Amino acid sequence: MRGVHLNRVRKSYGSVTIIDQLDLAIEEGEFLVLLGPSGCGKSTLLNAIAGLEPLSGGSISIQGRDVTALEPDQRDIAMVFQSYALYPTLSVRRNIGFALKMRGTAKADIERKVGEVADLLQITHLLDRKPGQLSGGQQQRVAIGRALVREPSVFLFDEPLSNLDAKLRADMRIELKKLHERLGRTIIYVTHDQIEAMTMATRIVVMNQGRIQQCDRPEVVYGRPANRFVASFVGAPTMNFVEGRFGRAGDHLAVLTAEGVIPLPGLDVALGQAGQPVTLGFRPEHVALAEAEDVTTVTATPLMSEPTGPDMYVLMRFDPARTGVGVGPELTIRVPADAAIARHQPVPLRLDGRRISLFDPQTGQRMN
Amino acid sequence: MRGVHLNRVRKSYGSVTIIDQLDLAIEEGEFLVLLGPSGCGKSTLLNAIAGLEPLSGGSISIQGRDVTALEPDQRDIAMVFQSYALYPTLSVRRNIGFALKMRGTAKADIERKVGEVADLLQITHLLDRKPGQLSGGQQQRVAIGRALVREPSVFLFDEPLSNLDAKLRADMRIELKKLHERLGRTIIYVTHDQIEAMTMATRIVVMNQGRIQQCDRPEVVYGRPANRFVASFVGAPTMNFVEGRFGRAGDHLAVLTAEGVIPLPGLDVALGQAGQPVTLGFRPEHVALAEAEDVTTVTATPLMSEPTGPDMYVLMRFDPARTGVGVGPELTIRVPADAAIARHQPVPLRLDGRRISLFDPQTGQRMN
Amino acid sequence: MALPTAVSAYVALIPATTITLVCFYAFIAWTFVISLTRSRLLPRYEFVGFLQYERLFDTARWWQAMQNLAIHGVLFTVGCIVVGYFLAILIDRGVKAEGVFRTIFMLPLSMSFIVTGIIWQWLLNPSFGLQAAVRGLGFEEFAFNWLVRPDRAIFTLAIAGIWQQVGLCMALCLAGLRGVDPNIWKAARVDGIPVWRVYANIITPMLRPVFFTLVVLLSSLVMKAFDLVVALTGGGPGFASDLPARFVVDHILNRQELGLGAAGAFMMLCTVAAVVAPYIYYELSKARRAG
Amino acid sequence: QTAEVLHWWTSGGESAALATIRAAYTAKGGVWQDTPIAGGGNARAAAVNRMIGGKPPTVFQYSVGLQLLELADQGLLNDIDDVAQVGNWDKALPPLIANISKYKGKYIAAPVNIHGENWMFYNFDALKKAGVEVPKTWADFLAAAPKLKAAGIIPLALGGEPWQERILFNSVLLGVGGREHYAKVYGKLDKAAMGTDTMLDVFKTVAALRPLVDESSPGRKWNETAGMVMKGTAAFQFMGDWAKGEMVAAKLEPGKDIGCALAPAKDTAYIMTVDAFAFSNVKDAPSKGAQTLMATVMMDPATQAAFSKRKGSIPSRLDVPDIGFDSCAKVAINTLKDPATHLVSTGLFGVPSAVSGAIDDAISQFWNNKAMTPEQGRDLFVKAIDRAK
Amino acid sequence: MRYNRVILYLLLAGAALAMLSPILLMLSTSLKTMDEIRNGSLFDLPHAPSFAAWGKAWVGRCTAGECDGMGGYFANSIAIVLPSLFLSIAVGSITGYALSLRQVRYADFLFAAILIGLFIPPQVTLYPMIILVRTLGLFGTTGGVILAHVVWGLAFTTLMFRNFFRSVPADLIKAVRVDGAGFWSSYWYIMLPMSLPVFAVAVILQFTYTWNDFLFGLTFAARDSQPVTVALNNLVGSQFGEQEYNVNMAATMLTALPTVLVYLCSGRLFVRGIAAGAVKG
Ligand SMILES: Nc1ncnc2c1ncn2[C@@H]1O[C@H](COP(=O)(O)OP(=O)(O)OP(=O)(O)O)[C@@H](O)[C@H]1O
Ligand SMILES: Nc1ncnc2c1ncn2[C@@H]1O[C@H](COP(=O)(O)OP(=O)(O)OP(=O)(O)O)[C@@H](O)[C@H]1O
Ligand SMILES: [Mg+2]
Ligand SMILES: [Mg+2]
Repeated sequence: MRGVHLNRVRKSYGSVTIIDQLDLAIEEGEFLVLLGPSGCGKSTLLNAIAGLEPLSGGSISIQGRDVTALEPDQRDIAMVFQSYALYPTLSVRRNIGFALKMRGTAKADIERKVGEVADLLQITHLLDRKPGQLSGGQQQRVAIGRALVREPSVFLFDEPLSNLDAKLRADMRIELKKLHERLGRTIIYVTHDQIEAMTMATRIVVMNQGRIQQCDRPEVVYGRPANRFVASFVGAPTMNFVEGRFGRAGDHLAVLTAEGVIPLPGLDVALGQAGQPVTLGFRPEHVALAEAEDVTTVTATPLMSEPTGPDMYVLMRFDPARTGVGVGPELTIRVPADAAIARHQPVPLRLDGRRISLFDPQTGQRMN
Repeated sequence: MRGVHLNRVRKSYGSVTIIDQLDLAIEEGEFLVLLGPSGCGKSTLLNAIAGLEPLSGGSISIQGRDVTALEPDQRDIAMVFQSYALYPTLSVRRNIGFALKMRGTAKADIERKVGEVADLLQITHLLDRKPGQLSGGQQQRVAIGRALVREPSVFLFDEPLSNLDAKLRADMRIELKKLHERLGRTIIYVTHDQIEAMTMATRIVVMNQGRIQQCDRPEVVYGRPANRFVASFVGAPTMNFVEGRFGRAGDHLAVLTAEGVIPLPGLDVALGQAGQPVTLGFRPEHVALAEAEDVTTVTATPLMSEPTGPDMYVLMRFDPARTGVGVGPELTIRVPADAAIARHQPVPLRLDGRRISLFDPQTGQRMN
Repeated sequence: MALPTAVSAYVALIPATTITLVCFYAFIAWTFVISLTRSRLLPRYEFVGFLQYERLFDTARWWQAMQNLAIHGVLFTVGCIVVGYFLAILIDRGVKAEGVFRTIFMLPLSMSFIVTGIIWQWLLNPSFGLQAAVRGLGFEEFAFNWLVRPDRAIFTLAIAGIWQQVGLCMALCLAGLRGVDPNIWKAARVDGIPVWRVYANIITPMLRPVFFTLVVLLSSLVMKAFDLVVALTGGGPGFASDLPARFVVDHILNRQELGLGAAGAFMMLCTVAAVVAPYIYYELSKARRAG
Repeated sequence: QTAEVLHWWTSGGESAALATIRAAYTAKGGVWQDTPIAGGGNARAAAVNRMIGGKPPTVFQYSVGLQLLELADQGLLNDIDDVAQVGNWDKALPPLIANISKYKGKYIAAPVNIHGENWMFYNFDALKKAGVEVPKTWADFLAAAPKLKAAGIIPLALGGEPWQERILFNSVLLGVGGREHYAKVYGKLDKAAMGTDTMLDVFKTVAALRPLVDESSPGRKWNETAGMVMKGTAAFQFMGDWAKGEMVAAKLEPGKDIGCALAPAKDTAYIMTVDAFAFSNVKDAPSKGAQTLMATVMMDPATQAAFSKRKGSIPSRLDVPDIGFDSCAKVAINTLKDPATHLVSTGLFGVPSAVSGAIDDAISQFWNNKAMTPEQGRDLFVKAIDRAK
Repeated sequence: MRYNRVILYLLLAGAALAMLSPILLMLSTSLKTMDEIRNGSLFDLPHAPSFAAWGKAWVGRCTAGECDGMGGYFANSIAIVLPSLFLSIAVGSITGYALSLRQVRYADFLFAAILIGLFIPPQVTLYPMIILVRTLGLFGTTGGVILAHVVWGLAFTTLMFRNFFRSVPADLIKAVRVDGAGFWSSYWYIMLPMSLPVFAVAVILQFTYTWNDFLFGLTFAARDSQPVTVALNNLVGSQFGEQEYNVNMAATMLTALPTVLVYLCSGRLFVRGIAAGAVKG
């Protein structure tokens, strides 16, 4: 029972229940990312684990110890906040050493440990500055140092990178990941940025409205989302969805929409009954431009292209009639940056049937 | 002379010159993005165009009219701010309509125009709320609505999306682009996020320290950066750089480093003299995993991989000696999400010589 | 919540709670008890019911004082905030030597109410103050004799009070103005909104919390206004500028009417409870709702 | 024998006067600790507060009257009847003052002097310039006023504070109503007397005085007002005899450079107000000894004479000869020889202070509300006193 | 644009003059002789400026042939003001911090209850206060005055500090708890240093109130430890004696000097402190 275990955790404010009956087992050494839209209860859950908010029900154990009734500082955790929450009047040195001082650690020991942590994070030259004199990235590092120095068995991060600019965020991501590898401690990390989640997590917990939607390895969450919410929340640009019914196109399973047929070559034919309603989901990069139309392709009209540098995203509309305007649902596909795509010139597309997702339109649950 | 023309614009605060002798011609209907690191003077320039900061020198004309001495409201521009700068005590309706009211537009007209704008931005249901009761994205839309309603010939945006989360940012990006297409008005857009710049701009102006580094179409800025600053600033993960000297590997031009040879197959051989110092720059996606080593490949050791969902970025180290640890400079390459890459297992890589950039190490200017 | 932090916090509140209970509420209760007795110079617990209140309500001077309280309260509070806000706006328009002006405006704050009263009594005195000076310049018809006009004397109280406290209002408003997102200003300029309208329609409502604090502070000064009246008008002419605090103190300390004074004091506190307390409660609960 | 003496005599003249008592006291071996607190109200409140707080001053200045009796009633005072018996105070003091200084038949206060409140000070030059005689009656005064006005002189210098207005009013009350009427109204608080036509005449006269003051009158300090008479911008001031101190400070001799006379009246009378000291209920022998010594010194005729000469008052003992006093004081001493002239001020003693306050309120209200008729004024006056009783 | 600036500066200059002139008048009066005051206009400049009145004011009031000088009273005032300031601000800031914490129940209620104290005229409850101070054995001591100042300063200081601490980010409070700092250590190490700007404001205002106090000094202080305002009152407050206005003004200014200096020196701190959140609702 090492690691962190949440057992039927419930948290309500007054009559509003934010988190209800949540179970979660986090193993030691995991880098678990809580991912979800704003307001879904991620911070609330993290605060509950930290002991900053009393639970309304359930229990939490950390490293086999029931900590439900303990104060934050007794839970063997450390926390890093979105706003860094550095103590503005203390020097970096004292910021990092504060928790140790509060535990009565000897002066010399504090000094040594702070030194070690500062070395690790390469902030030794900043130790005598005040937080106000640091850049965002440096502040972030100090905040991490403050957590590190306590050598807790669990680190909690609440959107630690969201105040940084894109470039710095990318760098810090790598640093955090290296840090995790070096220390091997459990990390619970809250974010609503799915790139962060994908790149860092050993497991991702996707939450919505206080409930766990899916909890799995990043590739699985990305590749085989458990339900439509997860599918649409993870991935940018988001997954394309098409409502239709099961049908056939040649040898392949296909989805029939009002506008036409979308063949799904490579998909297991036994999956659904013909005529059964289904939501087809596929990611932009799982559609390829086909050389020529055939029974495995579907035609779409490019509306707008977004070159991002390495790639280009093209917004299209299904257009079986090749009107050049399109009538069907919109979709986005990813093509190489130098792909020759002309606006309003319909092109044949081929979906990769092995990588698509099918959802039950009623329940939203994954079918394949 | 329609559009916006900056003529030897200079702006200094006291003795510090922020922008010096800047010339820029923006054509009507362009979506011009000013891109640059924090503090490079983007906002200052935008404020100068808006008339919010008096110029220290030079002149500005908008739609053929010299506006250098005019007040902001007479320049036929509208502006959207990073912090939205909504009037917190007015309802959304009055926020949007205030500028019209100030110009003495009739009540009924205001009502109609606000309604149209709200329809366009799909915020009709929010019209009677106060800004504090809106989410970030909604606030952003109101801020845009406030600009739209005045039907100016030039829109100025100062990092309008940087306070939004990634997902919303992506959506708003598309919306803004559609809006631009629909209205056909000139847009000058400040950001330090290069994805925004790449996806939306018709032209990007990369600035640094108050100077224009490059001004061109996004593909050019990305694919053929004018100098090392642009190369490293645009693109995430950033371009890889290797310092070395011109040399040869078989038939190909190559860059020789202390650790070994990096062949550049496909590059024009006549480019540089052997032995001349050069900085090689190449983007992560312009390196491919080679099936086998040969004279066109270079060996590197994977250190860490970052799956982002569709792709995977692999951090590596040049490792001609195949130590499994690597001795040369670090580089990041992009591979498909399901590529089989094992840590510390050296792999042969092949650079795409037609897409690399070469810079003069002295001046930082592009050489090829 | 039985968290140790909270326990220490409650411990930390002991002195304040004790003071509040004993010195505020027990004393108020005591005042009420005394107001039910015949006490004259010293407390004597011979109860007479609400006799003192009957006497109080039958006293013209008391009603005059209450009316003055209302007039002065509004004039002083509103005047102070308006003038202070105006000065803050002037300073916030990016003036040079801002520090000098700020310091000058706050200087009167360092004066006590007594001193303020003395100075203004001189200035407003028709025969050797402002009026005399202006007449001395040749404007024989100039009249500024509010200090000695029963119907205007109460205004002089507000003038002197505003002079003294306006610096505080200025400082608070200035701080509030400095906290306004500069982009709001830019947006307004781009929208072509005249400066005064920006202040009127946008900035002023944003400073609501500042005004709240000011209203609380200033109205507390109004309630306690004693020294200023004594020094400036002595409550006169007659008792045209009397205020409840002076009425009460006068009766308790000079007139051996402790019972009547206590009744007056209790009525004052009732006024606070009726006027100010709901306002405080409203603002606090509003702030809480806003998070 | 250390005595802490709390008093409100802080101005130059007052302080010099008190120094004579102090000198006499220290000459007898006492040690004097001085605690001045300016302002009668402040000083009285401080004395009472210190008694409540348990650290009273040994001796403290206080006004004789009902307040003092209440303090005695609460057991906060020591009596000094022994000293009074030895000094034969009953004989020496005016009966009115003797009575009011006793609680249950024992002296609890030492009245050191008598101030007169119904004085009229005037400027000789101003009168001469306007061709006006010193008025003998209020009718004379009212007749003289227009001439003064015509000469550009303010007829009546008045500081518009309630107590100054009351001094003027009481002078009129005495002058128009006569001393018996005054005694009835204030001595017995006789409601019938207050309702008479005589009273109406008083109010009519007061009402007629309203236009005779300058516009700056309200709130003006009495000494600034006295300055007007000294400068000659105003002709008359009705004020207590302490006003002489201000004249002396301006190097003018009362009676010679500035005219002094009792206010116009039907019959001669003297509205007395008394400065007195009381003795807190200290228990230790040295302090009690100090109190005894202090009382003895204060009531010593020589000390009283020296004191009053500086203070501008007259001794409370009527058996002190008038040698060396200024001409105004001499008038006072001689007037008081006749007990029928003895009247009490409503200011600090004579009537309960609640009543005194109510009187001040009523008078002030009448004086300042120009629209109020004499009838209304009289009714207000009656009602106010009635309610405060 | 230009006109606007001119008008702006004219308005400011006018306001500055209006604010300053009363004080300047006091100064000029204090430099005149009594004759000049009796015969001249308030607005005349002194013919021959002389500091004689200031000297006289410094010597203080001589009563009953004894002069006690203002110097001693200044010392008394300082002996009262410093501990009062320290205590009332300590109590106010600790209370304010406790009341700002979200986990303290009824905090808003208690805060409102304390705020009411701001509205009670202290004269009204002087008797019970005397009894209380006497019961504590502090009557007639400096301690009594200090206690009174602490009591009547509580509402104000609490208001200032509570509002400031409310504006401290919630994350910071959480960080403190995670680091294991309890109420007191978090107060001492983190909150107290953070609130220094507000401290400046509270100190300045509370200093003004305390220094200018007359009532408590008069009522509760010992005979020989009364504050300078009592001495000032003895100089200027005589009702029936003759008045020396030049001395009065000099004494008044002398007494106000420390507070004036505080404002002159700390105007910047004051505004910064307020901006830091001292008085945000
Ligand atoms: N103290 C509180 N009282 C009442 N409701 C609260 C409180 N704190 C949070 N909530 C509500 O709980 C829900 C979850 O909030 P939480 O802060 O956990 O969201 P989050 O997932 O962290 O969002 P974000 O990404 O915006 O930080 C929200 O709807 C919020 O309004
Ligand atoms: N009022 C001012 N006085 C002096 N320097 C200023 C002023 N405003 C801006 N600067 C300086 O001008 C430079 C450019 O600022 P600017 O705001 O234009 O940068 P930016 O490119 O918009 O940066 P960011 O991305 O952070 O918004 C900065 O170095 C800044 O410090
Ligand atoms: Mg959160
Ligand atoms: Mg900017």
